[in-house]
Amino acid sequence: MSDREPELPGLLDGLVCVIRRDLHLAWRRPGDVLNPLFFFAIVSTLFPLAVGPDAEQLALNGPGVLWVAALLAALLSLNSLFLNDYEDGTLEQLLLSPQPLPLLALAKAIAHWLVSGLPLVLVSPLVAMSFQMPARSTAVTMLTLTLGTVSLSLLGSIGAALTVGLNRGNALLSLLVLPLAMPVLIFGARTVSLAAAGDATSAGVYFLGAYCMLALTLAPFATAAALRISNE
Amino acid sequence: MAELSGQALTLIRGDRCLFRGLEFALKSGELLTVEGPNGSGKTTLMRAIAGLIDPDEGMVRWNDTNVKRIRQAFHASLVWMAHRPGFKGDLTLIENLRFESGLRTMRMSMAEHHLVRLGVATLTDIPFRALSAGQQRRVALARLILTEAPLWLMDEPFANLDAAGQDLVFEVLREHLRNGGMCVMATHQEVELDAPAHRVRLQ
Amino acid sequence: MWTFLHKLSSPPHFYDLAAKMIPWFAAGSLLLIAYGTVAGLFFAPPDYQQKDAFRIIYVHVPAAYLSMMAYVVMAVSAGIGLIWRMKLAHAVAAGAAPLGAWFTFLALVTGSIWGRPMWGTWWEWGDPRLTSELILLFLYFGYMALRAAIDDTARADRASAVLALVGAVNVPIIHFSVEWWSSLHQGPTLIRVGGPAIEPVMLWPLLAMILGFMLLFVALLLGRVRTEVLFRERRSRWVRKLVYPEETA
Amino acid sequence: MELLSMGGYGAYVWTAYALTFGVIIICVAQGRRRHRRVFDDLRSRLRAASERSK
Repeated sequence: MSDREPELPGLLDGLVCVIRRDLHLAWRRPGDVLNPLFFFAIVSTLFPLAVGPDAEQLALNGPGVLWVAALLAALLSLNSLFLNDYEDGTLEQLLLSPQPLPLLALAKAIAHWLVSGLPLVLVSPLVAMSFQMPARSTAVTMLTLTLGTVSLSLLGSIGAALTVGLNRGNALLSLLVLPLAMPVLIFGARTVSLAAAGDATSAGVYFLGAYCMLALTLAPFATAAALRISNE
Repeated sequence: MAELSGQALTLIRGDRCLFRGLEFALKSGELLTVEGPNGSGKTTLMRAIAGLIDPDEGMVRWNDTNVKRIRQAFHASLVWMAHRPGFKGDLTLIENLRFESGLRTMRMSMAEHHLVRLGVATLTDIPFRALSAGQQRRVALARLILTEAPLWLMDEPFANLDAAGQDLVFEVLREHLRNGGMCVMATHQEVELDAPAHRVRLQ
Repeated sequence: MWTFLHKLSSPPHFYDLAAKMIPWFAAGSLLLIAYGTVAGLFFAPPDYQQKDAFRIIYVHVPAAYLSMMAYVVMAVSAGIGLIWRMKLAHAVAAGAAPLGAWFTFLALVTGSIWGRPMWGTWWEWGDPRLTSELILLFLYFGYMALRAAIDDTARADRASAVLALVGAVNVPIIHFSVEWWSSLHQGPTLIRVGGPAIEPVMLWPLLAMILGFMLLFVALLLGRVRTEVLFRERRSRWVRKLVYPEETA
Repeated sequence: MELLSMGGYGAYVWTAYALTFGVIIICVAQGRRRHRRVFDDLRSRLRAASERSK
């Protein structure tokens, strides 16, 4: 048995396998999916209560609040992205599997987005409505939030990989990821405001798309390198 | 014939030099035991062999190639069994094994046969976390057997196992070596096997 | 050349060489900064628009230059350390971060002091350069916090190097996005300094200050890297001999 | 006096310069102190070790 090279499962098999497992786990513990969602909803409720019910002001500040809430909600679930796997030893098994690690890191980020980012995108029209934002901005809100949350999951996976296993990794993670996420926030929130005002939005959407592609190509490699370092 | 060797391995952690200029070599059908008191760096050496840690000096070679240059092929040839089980507590035993088979080649058709033999066949439908520590170790053995990898890396395989469980480890190990596999094992227990054995002692 | 580089990367050589180089850089920077300060404060004529407040640029612009230069130095040496496993490069990155943070802080504060008479507020979100400086400061804090959180030096080196490289990819994007953001805002922006239009009497002190700050940065960096090298090589024979000569005597 | 007032902007200009030189002095002092401390720390540790071995 030792002489012949063992046949490997295909590259995509590993990717699909990790995504499927993480979704399965999220299904077993729905709290992981629902917590960021509730957080998002509660922050969005707090805002009108704090600012007052003035419709004009709500509509004006709505995009910004929506985006900050989405950013913080995505961050909330990032800490456990690799931590659970680290604690039960499955991360070690992933690192020692014959699959290319960047691909597995990409799979983890995709699973994170499916579990935490996608639900936010889906409920965002409701929140936007409660902020009295005009209906014409709904499509742009969802599109930019999609691109933005994907970028955040990827960017956040780098931070999560760097801080996995450290004491107080959670606070550190926010400190590392938030400044890097600034362009996403800026372009996301401004583009939604422009859409709400009825202005052209293509510049912001293109930028977010480009940023998302950049993150998609580079972040998995950074995450993989960070995971190897964190597991020394 | 596969071959694993360590050449002039030196590892320094913080202020302490765990080992310097360590050498070892083993071929198919052979066993290498890593011995030493707690804190002597057994686990660190195991992790260095697996490629999780870069040694400060020297290298680990697999079939005469530095494993850093053939990481994927090397990982395809090894299975890792450590303190932490490496299974998801929320998933059942079968779900866990099925996930693994997507990452590396596993003979899932043989799964049932081996689970019966390891005495965990009746536990396939409950979450992994509900199993006792000893049962979890037995499932970890199932991963070793089902994976078609020549090199087994076992860190303290006897921990948490009763006498019958320890005999099981010996039994599957003997079989693996007889089939031309090889094994590196960190332990502070005497290992008596009718196979060629090397040992490394750490201070 | 190659042997020189090889020699330089050997810690004891670097330690001695840096000690010899620091006074020269320090003296150069002292001269340039002294000239720049005196000429900038007293000899350059007041700007026709900003009056005497423009004299703040003689400290603000060099600080802002350095804040970015330090990040480049940090990211490049982190990359070298990560790829070629050069320990000295990691020491350089570790030394550059706190200096960069200090100069970023300085650029922020002096920018804000300059802005007060110009805009009437201490902080103007509409100015893209100040806003990017603020984010840059957070990036430095993140880098230093990550380094401080990891006990093992080798691991801290490599983890923070990954972060520095990710940050280096992001810094231009951050700058660009902040600029785009404030261009929509129509806020007041500072009159651009530099370019060929500026009078030589005003320009020379600025150039002297920039160069002086750079030399100062090099001197400070060499000093910090020496400390890092001393600490990292604490088990080696040459350090033991250096700090405790009685042992071998 | 005229020099000090800087056409009414004296407070801003002088604060900015004072802060700049303050930060430079802090950087220099911090660097020297760190070096001293690491050096002394290593020295006392080595001395303690060598005395113990005697």
